[in-house]
Amino acid sequence: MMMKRSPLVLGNKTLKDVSDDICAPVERFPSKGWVGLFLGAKTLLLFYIAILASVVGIGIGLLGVNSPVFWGTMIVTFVFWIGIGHAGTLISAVLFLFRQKWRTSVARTAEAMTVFAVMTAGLFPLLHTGRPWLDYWLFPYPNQRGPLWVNFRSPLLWDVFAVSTYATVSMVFWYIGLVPDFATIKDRAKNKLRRTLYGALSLGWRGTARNWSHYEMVYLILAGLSTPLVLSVHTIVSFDFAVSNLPGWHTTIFPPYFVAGAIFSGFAMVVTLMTLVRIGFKEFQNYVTLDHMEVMNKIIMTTGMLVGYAYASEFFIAWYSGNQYERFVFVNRAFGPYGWSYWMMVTCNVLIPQLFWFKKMRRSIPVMFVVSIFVNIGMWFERFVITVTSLHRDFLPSSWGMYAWSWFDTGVLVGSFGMFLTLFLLYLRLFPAVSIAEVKPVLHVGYDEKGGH
Amino acid sequence: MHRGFRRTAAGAIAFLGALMVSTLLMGCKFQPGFGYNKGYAPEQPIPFDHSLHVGTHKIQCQYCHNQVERTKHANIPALSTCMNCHLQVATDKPSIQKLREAYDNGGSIEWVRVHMLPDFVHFNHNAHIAKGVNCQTCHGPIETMKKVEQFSDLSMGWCVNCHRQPENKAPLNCSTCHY
Amino acid sequence: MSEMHHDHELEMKKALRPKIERDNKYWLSLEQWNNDPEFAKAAETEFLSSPLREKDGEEGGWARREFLKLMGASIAMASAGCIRRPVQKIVPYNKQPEEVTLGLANYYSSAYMEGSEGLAVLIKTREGRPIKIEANPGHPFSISGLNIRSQASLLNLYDPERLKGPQRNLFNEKKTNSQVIDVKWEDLDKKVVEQLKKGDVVILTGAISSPATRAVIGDFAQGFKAKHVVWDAISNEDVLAGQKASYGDEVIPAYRFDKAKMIVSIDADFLGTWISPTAFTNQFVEGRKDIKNMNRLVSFDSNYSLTGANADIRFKIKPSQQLDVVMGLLHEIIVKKGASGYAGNGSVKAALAPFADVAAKLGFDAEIFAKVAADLLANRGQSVVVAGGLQAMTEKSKELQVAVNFLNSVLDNEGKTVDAKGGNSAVKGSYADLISLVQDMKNGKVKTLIVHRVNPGFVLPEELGFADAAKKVEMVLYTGDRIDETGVFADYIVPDNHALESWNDAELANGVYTICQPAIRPMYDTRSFQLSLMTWAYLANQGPARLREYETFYDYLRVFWKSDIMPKVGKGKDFEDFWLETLQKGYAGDISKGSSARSFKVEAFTAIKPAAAASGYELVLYPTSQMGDGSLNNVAWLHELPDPITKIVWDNYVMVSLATAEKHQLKEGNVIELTVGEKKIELPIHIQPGLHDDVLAIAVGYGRTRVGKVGNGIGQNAFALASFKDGKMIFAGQKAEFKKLHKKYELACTQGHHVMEGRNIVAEATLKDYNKKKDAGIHRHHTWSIWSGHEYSGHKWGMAVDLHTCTGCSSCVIACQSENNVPVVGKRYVLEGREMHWLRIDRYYTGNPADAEAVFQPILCQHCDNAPCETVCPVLATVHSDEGLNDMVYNRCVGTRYCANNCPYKVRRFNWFNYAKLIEKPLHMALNPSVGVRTRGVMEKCTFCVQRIHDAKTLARNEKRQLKDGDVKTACQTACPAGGIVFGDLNDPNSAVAKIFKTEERGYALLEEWHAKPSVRYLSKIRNNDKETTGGHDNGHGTAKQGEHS
Amino acid sequence: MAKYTKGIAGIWDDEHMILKAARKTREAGFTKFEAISSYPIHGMEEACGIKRSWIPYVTFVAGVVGLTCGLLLTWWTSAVNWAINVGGKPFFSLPAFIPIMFELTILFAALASVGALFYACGIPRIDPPVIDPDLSSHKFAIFVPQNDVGYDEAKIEKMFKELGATDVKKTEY
Repeated sequence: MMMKRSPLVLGNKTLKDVSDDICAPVERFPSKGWVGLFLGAKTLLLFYIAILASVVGIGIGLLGVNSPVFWGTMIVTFVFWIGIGHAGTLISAVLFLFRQKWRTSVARTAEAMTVFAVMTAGLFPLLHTGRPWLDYWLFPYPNQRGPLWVNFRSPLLWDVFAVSTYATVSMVFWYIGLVPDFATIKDRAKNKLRRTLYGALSLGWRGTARNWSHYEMVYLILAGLSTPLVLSVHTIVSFDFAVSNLPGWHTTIFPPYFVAGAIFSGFAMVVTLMTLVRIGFKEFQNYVTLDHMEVMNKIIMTTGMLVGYAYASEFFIAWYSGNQYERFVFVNRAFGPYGWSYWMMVTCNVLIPQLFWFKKMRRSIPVMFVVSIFVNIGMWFERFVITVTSLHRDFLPSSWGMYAWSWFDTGVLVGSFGMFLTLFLLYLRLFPAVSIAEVKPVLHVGYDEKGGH
Repeated sequence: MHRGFRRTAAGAIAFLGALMVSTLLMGCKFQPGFGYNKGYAPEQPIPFDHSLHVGTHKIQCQYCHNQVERTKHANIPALSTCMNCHLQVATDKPSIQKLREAYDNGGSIEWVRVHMLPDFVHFNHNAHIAKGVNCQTCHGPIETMKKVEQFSDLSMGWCVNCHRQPENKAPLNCSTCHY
Repeated sequence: MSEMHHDHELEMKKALRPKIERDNKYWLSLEQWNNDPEFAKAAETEFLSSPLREKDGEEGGWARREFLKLMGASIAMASAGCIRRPVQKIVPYNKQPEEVTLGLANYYSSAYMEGSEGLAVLIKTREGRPIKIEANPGHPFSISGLNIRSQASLLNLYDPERLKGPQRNLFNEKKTNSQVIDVKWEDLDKKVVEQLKKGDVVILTGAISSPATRAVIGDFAQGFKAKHVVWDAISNEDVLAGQKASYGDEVIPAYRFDKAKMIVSIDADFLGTWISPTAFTNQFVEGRKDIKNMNRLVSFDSNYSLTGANADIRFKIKPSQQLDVVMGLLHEIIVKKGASGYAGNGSVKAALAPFADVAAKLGFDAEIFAKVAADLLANRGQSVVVAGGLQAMTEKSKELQVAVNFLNSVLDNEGKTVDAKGGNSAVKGSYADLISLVQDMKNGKVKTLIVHRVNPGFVLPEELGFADAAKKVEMVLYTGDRIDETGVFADYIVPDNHALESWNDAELANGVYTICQPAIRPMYDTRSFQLSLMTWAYLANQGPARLREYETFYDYLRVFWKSDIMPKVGKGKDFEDFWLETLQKGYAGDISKGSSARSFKVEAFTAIKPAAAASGYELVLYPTSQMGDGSLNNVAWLHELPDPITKIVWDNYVMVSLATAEKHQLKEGNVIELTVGEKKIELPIHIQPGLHDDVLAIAVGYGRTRVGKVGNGIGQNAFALASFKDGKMIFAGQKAEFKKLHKKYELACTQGHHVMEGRNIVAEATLKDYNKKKDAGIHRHHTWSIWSGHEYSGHKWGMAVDLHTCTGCSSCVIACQSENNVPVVGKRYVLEGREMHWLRIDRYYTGNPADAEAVFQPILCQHCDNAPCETVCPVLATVHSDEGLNDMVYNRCVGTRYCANNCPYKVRRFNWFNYAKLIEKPLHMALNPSVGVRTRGVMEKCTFCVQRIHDAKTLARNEKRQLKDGDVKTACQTACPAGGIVFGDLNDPNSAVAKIFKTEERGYALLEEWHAKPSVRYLSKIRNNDKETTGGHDNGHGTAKQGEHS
Repeated sequence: MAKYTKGIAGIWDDEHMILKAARKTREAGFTKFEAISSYPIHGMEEACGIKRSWIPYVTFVAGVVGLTCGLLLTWWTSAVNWAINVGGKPFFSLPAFIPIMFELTILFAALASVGALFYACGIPRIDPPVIDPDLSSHKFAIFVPQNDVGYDEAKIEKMFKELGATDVKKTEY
């Protein structure tokens, strides 16, 4: 430790303290606040299930989708959640590769968020089809129809592969990270049930030096694989749009633009959740420190400006292309009937994050909470703008139309949060929310070598 | 090179190879028939015996299924067609009397349908017969069947794999059957 | 076309039709559905099609419940996939009817008659079931195509709310109550005959173009000393009156637009609703096909009519200006140019004097107006001037007609393009007659009133007191297919057969006769009107022998033809041969030729006085080509068909001009209260470009109250606003006021935007441009690809659509709907953008909005070689066939809807709900068994009528020959009265369509620059006004070969 | 892996001390001994003389296999087994297949690596013996199995004590 830097973990913790602090929420009886939140989320989830059931049972027409806007809330919200599902892997994978030690205390929760976000997102492409019970036809499995395979040229099929791969790998990555901590919890377990349960989860892990060396290697490999993967996923999601020939979708800038947006929204969501976690579980404040939050806020501001740049360049290219359809779409975006959503997006994503230029703001919990919420809203609208406003006025003016928003759309959008929060709250309760094994090595960071002990 | 490494590598390749091969075999050659009505041979109101009519008496299929050459449907013969012979032949048999009865008071016989295609699938008998496909190719040794049974599984794969053969020069378009 | 055999045979066929039972109520494939045994039974009353016509939210809950019911079904279906399919039964015929081949269609020649329009049609039947009404190609005026209502009348046959049998209304003394009970025919006949014997019988019918029926009525009238009153809601009495005044004979002449180089129409919507639009469209297009010397249509339009939309030069006027226009033209010709024998006639000049500066007065460009007159003059004997229709039924309608006739005489058109002999003498009847009848009824001069298929109770304005009058009649008999607004006043309801259920004949034009064959046995306990009359005559033993002695009208018909028709058109033939030949051909005889110019009675003209200049709003009532007089108002197809001009469905409304809307701050859909005299009506407004600022136009035929679940309460009854003044019914030109109410009403419009935003979508050029450069107005793009593309060795189907001849009449849309089982979704879902038409007609306005011109463009699946939709479908549900078709496989579709997003033409339609489930029995019998009925959650679209391609191949195969050009005709093609659609094999160099693709310079591919390589070519529209433009874009960069396709 | 061997274990509660102890134990000639900690300790590998993990090779091979599978699958299904004209595109439209190939590469590589890890660490293992529950929290241990060369409990115990072990216990592991 040549250079002097502020500690990553506050409060002069010993190894034991770390284990105690982090395992506490898992071991003690849930607080009233948690129970309250959980019940709320669960109710929302049930409502969500009801909505989806009726959509599947009665017809996708219950949503506002129509001609020409054949894709609506479900796809918009899908991209929204998938986007959120990026920060986790990025934090843990990319920052790991860059040897960013500060990542350790947020990585776990970020990854959890990723997994849950991807689960939430994954439902939409499955359920937005006209006949969801036939979705399995999207997989190239041998069959009695000739066999009739699938169309590998379709971006939707790329999606199937990308999203499922991403879901699998990020879940594995997350789980591998959890294994040693499960072992910890198992060993601390007072009663038989916990012991067997976490014992099973820990796969019988014993931290021998040999195991650790393999473990670290695999963790490195997974990080290395996840990084291109996480980039590819949102790239491919963006292909859903970019590969089509619809003005406003058919754009080369989409992949980087989507990825930037994903990181942006992802970090915003992490900040939202982390502020809440800090409030809910006081002991974490020493592990998820203001410094952590500040770093993330910086990233939010940066990516926010990246996204802003994308907005601008889109307009420039549209004008520069000289393609009348392309030009029209973008003028229509900003000044057409859906102009309000466009300006909503710009305000939330580009203007508001500028607050973070000021250290005060960056380090103020309330401010960053509000800002992150705005960013989330803004990013939902970004997807809305891309999907709906491009579709609603395309080539032949005769077929122009508006999206027929129904209260089912609202239900789907709101309900999806029910699903996400339920999962997330359960996670906070049952899993160590900060990586014990990863925090311990960095305990001394920022303290004088001896000072620690 | 490391032993463990070599072992795993070999294992992985072997496993994946096996996976692919079995997949392709499953998909393309061996097709389990579950969900299909192959062998379906329901009881008919009148135990009409193809082996007798076609096998023994050598009656042409088109004598009874007289429209099959003109149209997509292989029609079930009208009662009048049966009576052409059965006014004289085997008039003592109870089933024939049943037939006679139905015919006289203008009624009909409710045959149980044997060959059923899924919805949105159109099969055109006329086209196949014009191409010189034998009835038996799809309906099996009908001349030996005492009771008609579904000979082929009538799955899409079954259709396609015949249409595929270059010598058949048959169209492979979706809209050949689906519209 | 084989002759249909007698009823008992038909009975046999019906009773013993092959049927397949399903043990679950849920059906999918038509092969099973159309064989439903209980097809003839009354429909269960659980009315699923009611979500079809929900106004706004309020009935939403209702619809939802219905759909919840469907939910169970669809889930059952989902799981049904993996279990054994339900046991099905096949019930063969007892005796095979020799004309029925399962799976092959039979065609029966017949005719469709409505008011003044008669069309020779073919009834397409499958297994003894009419499934479509097609045009009869071999027609004396070589009419191709059909109109909207003739095709839609099929649904009327299967209307669940048709009368199922004779009924009686148990009235109290005052006839204030209504309690309908079923009765037996015998009892009914007995009661009726007793009543008839009392005398004072009046038969009220519409214009009857069936000679035999006329004969029956004549005989009956003779037998019972009965009076026959003829009246139609939409009559042409103004033309008749004008003809009588001008030439002495009361006849609707045959107008020959095909012979006219210069056509001037004053509110006569001859392409949409006037007299016989289908025939007129044929003729009109005939004169335009040779573009270099195409005809010119000048329209003076007081509502935005189809004719106005197709005019080369369109003037917006208001009804009170109609006369001025004609007089103005006469003034130009006679006074200014002195180009007529009448130039010296003082009284004529005197009559014309006040009209010296019409152009200025009406605010026309004097130059253009003068040019119109000049053109007329230049085309002496080759021009035609027409006026008429409800829009022209003003107080001065007779003067208008006289002036028009005078103008035609002056131009020597009389006897050439206006042919009295060829006209249809069957078309007569007037409101005056009806009114006097009502008077008689009031004064108790009528003991028995027999009303046949006309609806005064709906049409006549209240103040004319038909209701009270009807109550004064001892017995009212109503022969129709439902208890409608007139039927409610009837003591006995005598259910009539549907036209497709009974024998009949028709006189389509003077000297052209046709026989109507029944295509199906009467579905219910009904009896044809003619047979009813015959039966009563027989029971009362009154009237001539031939009326009494035959048991069926069929026998009467044959005897009548033998005695009356054959001598005229079948001299010296053996009757049986003549009869069969007629049935085969579909008609007998030919239009009587060689008519000569009649002499015009000048005094009728000189009597015309100029009207005082009118100011303020004027009301225009007009019929629409889909709804007509509203008699088919219970046919959902007609309500769902976008109005050819406004593209609005499921409503009528007040059309106001842009300026008027601005003046009163009216937005589309604002409800106004419109006042005419004492009468008031509340309707939403539609802002119509190109409308005269003083005009308020409302469509008639809406606002029915007793037509059925589909039509009841759709829109308002505008007939009620008409008023009866000195012997005439006034439909146009009445002074009207309105005030804005603070209500909003959503009008469902199928078109999102009405101008082309400078995109090269409909290529249009003026004749002058065209003469300079054949492909003026087309923006060509040089497209190229980095690989050669796939080979198409066999057939390669393609279509050419001529925007130049397309009048936007929308007949093709209904044809497509009927052929392909396209569901009707109802207003609520149209509002949400879920209409299902596979073929739509886009209408764009061009020029400045105040007097906008319109262009039409039928849009259907373009079957692109590089189909964007195919690339993005993950499950290969839409792929390309080796015949160039863009296949859509319903079985495989999981409904990602990506294809529709990626379709630049937005022609794909998605089944958002289970619409099939909304079809109420027995309407399912109208479905085409060769086409699947799509389930929920799958995409669908135009297939180029692939089932017709298959049928054609089958026929060719049966005839042991190759498919030849013209074997395959798509539904839209056969229905198009303008012959604007050509379909065929592009790989056959001699096919019509291949020639167009190769040689026609006007041809262009829509959105060519997107390089989807469509298999559809559009031919640019040419407008014959004297303008000269650059034609929108001139040639773009590069030069792509026409009809270039791999 | 399931069978456990008896041996002797020393417990420490300081990272630096166990590093030293591990080094010493190795110098004492033991090869099969295990150093147990609740987190990876920097420098422990060379202290115990552990070679670099071989898992990356597995990852690489699996990745290559995944790539090939992707290529074969797409090519065979859309160009060989049933070639269908989709949107006028070539039957074998390689560019469109790249995403599939890429994803399969990652998937195979990732799963194979994890599989290899399980193989290498002999997990999952049902409820292995625990020397001291605090080992997964804040204590450290070195375990010498009895089958190790020159195994002598007394000597080892003495050595551990010298190296500052807070506790030495005979156990199985």
